Amino acid sequence: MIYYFVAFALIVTMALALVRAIKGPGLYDRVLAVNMMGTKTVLLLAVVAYIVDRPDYLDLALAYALINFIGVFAVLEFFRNRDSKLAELAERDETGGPL
Amino acid sequence: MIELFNVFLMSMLIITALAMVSSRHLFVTVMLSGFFSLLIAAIFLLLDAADVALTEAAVGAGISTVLFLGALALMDVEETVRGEKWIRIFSLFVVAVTTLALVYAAFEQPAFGDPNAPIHQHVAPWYIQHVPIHMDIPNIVTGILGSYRGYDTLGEVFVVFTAGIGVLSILGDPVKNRRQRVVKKAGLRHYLIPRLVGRTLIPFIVLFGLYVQFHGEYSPGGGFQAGAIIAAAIILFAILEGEDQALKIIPMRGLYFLMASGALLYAGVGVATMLMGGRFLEYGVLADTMVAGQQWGILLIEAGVGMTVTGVLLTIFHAFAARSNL
Amino acid sequence: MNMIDHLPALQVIVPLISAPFCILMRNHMLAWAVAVVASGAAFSLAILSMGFVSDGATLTYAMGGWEAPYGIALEIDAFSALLTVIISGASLLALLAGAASARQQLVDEKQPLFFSAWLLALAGLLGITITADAFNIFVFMEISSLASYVIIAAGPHRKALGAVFKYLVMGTIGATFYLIGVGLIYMMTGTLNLEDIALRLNDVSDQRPIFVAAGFITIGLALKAAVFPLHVWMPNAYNYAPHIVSAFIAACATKVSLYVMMRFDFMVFQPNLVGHEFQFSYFFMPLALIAILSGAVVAALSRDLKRLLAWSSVSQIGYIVLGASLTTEAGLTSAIAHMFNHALAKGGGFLIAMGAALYYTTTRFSNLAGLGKEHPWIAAAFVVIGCSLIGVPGTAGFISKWLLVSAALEQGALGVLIISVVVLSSLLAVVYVWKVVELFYFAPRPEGGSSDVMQVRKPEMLLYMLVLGLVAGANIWFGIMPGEPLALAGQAAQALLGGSL
Amino acid sequence: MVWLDLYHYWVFAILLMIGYFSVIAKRNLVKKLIGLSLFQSAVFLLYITMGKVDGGTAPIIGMTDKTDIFSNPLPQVLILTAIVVGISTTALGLSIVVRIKEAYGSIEEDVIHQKDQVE
Amino acid sequence: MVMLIDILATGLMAIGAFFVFVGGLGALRMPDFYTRMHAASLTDSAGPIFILSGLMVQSESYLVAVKLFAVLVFLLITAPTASNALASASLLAGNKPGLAVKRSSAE
Repeated sequence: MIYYFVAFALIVTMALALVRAIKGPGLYDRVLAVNMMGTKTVLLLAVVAYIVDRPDYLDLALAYALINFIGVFAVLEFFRNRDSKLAELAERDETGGPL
Repeated sequence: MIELFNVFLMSMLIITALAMVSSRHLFVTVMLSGFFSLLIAAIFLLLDAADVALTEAAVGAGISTVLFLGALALMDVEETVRGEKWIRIFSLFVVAVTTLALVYAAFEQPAFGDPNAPIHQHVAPWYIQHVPIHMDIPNIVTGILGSYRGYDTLGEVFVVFTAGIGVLSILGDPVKNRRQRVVKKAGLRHYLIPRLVGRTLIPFIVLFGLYVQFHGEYSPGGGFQAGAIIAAAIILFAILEGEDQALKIIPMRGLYFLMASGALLYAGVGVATMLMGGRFLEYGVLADTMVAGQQWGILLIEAGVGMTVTGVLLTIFHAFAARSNL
Repeated sequence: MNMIDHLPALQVIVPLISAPFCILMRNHMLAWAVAVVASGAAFSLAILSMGFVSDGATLTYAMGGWEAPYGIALEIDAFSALLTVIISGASLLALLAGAASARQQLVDEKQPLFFSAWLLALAGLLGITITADAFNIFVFMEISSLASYVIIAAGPHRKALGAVFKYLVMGTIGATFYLIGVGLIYMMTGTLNLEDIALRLNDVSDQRPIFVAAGFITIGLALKAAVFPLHVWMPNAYNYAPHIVSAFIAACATKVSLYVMMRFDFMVFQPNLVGHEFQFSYFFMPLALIAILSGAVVAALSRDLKRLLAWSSVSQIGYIVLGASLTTEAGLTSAIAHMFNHALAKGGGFLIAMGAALYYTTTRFSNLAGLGKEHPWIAAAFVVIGCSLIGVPGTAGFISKWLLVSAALEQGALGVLIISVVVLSSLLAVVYVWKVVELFYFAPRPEGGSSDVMQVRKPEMLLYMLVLGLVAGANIWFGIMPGEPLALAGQAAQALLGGSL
Repeated sequence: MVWLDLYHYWVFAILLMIGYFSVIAKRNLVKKLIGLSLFQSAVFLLYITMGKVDGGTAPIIGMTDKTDIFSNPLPQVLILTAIVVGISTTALGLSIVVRIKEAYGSIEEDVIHQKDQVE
Repeated sequence: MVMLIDILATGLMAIGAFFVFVGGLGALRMPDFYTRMHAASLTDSAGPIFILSGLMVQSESYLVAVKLFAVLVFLLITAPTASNALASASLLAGNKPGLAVKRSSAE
């Protein structure tokens, strides 16, 4: 039963992260939300593996963790590529303008 | 109970999709599409499709995010023009008609999860029954993918191959494009901690990729997923240390070779079976017994898939990265 | 096993395997040679298998040694044999004729990639025609589509990019629609093999999902085949593609989608869905009639040779769809025969555009004026091919139009409408062909426009003229002696209506 | 409730609508591609949901003690292929968009159209 | 003994679930990016530690426990690294912590 409870908590947290990802307001908030979502998915997979009694799903959890890690760096690289554009966007973060 | 999780996740899926489409800022859309991929992958897993979930996570959340970001680095990230009104009305009309057709089809379908549905009666049970007999591997998906529908998978490899040469032909040779840029890029060198951690992890990621590759007959995974993971590891290296460094490790010529030889390995196995007296891709003739032959065949073609996918994904990444290095 | 037994597999495998070799070639001439050899091999295999099926037999092949509903089966019957001959022939002839044109329009170092993609497009198209598995059709459809995007995007003008993007989006929508349809069918029958689907659909009592699936598959394929209101991607894609690609793709790509559509609608749905025949015919006949007229009108108004030919394709595809929508044996025979004849005429037309562009860089009318005086052979070939497009007696185009008219006569009152549309569009075809002929022979050469832009090598030119002569000759030959293709078309039509695969 | 029993199917239909609408109505080329991949994802969901069997488990033998019912492996195989096809199409489409941006300076369809008209 | 392990596992996982949820709440409710990141990144480490060790306690075989441990180690390495990279990227881009700005303007 505790598994279901944990899985439920994870899904609710995912929903919270989703709200943050949609609301923003800044670009970094969204990256943060997606990164959070990734960690929660990994945990969800681990818990689901126990719920359905398939330990081989843990491989998937590992793969997810890894992909998530790479995703963050891809985003950073993207930011670095657009340094000039970035300053302007960061200003709008401050003012909380819609993105 | 699992059903309930599915309902929640699917509702989130729809909200995410709506947010993706309505956001005016392309970066937000791409980030949300990563979110979308993770969600749909979790749903696939809850629906018992472990291999598909792994692929979707590696491709959707990993590779396709990297590609979209690489492309976005080159263009305006904001949607400026809004379509004219008649276009929106016309699209709504087309979409509504399509959806009505789908709704019309809905009510005479077999119920969700019904074990008596036609698809669980006809071909699939035969596979589940015969994979242990014909090739004796636990992962039925790999068995079908590699052998019964091996010809489809051959096609799949060539689709990937086509995408690779297509991107090369459209965007041009990365090495040449890089030479024309003035600014040399050194990667994320000023981020000390990430760089250190990332570099330490890369060998483990590659190792894990190899595990997924060669363990694909026993657990979720296989050539495609492994290729995506290994490519992701090298992409991580390129991001951390700069593409020049990555191109030093595997030069373009090597990538060409990897792409071509993976595809040729797959097709070559087919030709070999033909020459040994079987039909195209009839692995049974590769060894003395049917089971051993099938296992050899699947191992070889999965290796071919892995090589091509790694080569193609890296090629595509380099092609985009070389353009964005302005 | 005997090598002959592997014929269906080899037909696809040979071009497929040659593609990776192509990109490893460092020299562009070598890559071209690989492409030519592979196309030639595919063509001879196609001719060989045509010999086997011409007496009504079918060649089947179980991929991987797994029998049909479990594994993927390949199948060559009269219809698919005709299509393989068209596809591989178009590829071979376009490659042979286009050596100079490719050198003119493409950078040398990109040519290995280009020819590799070309071979993949060829293999994809062949794979679609030969397979008997619904999902396998999707996979090969995507190979051929992706490869076509690549080779069309190689066009030198930037408008090619916009055209390809539109093609990519619409093509993917079409393929995904097809996938939805196959999914619904699979949901109701549990199988993917076409023959098995046709058998098992009989037992399905709930017809709604099947009906919707038929809609999705037909519309998805119509999108790929550029049937009238869904043709918007086509004219630009053909127009801005490299000339060598236009000659290949225009001759065969859309026909393959039509082929799959006809196979599905006549062999799978027709025997199993109540009233499918009428739905198919009521849906497509008006579209075909509009397509025939509107395509011809726009063609008559255009001021560029390639644009004219592309729009004429919209009209000619209308003929094929019209023949199919009659749902009679005579109508289907005319449609299938027209696939062959139109491939000859349209392929030839784009070859002419290619030759003209070799000398005058573009195919705008203003540039081409007076071509007949400087290059009489090209102009003469255009007259022959133009006659075939119009349907003048003695050319290939006449045969299928005549068949269409006689099939329409069976329809009574409706037939009169059809015949009047056909006659009207033939008149329009006379207008647009005459426009070009007049331009070639009677217009004065524009000042300063005659400079040869590139050095044309002798052997390449010789090859080009040879192929052009061959195609023009074939247009006449099959107009007088329509024997083999017509026999195959008749058999194919019988098989389609017989409901047996 | 018949409607609720089919909720997987409705999710598929809604996702399809969203993706399809975005492909046709959006003028931004990247948005179109995103819509295209949404559209394809919807179809993946259709296939995977139809393969699920009540009380079934992933079709991998031997890692679990239960001698069980397996969910249908065939749709999974098909979708593995389709996902690969989808990413290939996306990559190709993106590379064309990059070239379009370089050639026209914009990725908005209307702007591109205007520039084409000027010539 | 089995009973004890079950209670232990339940306790650990409940704590983990609590952390995860609180982290989500923090990421949603906190006023600016850095505080949100603070909430998210701390619980991104705490949550996995408790949940995964709860699972580990209950695992039936060593292989499963080792796999879980690998996932845990991996998360513990990558999650803080990603947070660090993100925060420094944001700071480098000139994005000032909101609370600090407020305080300095109040003085």
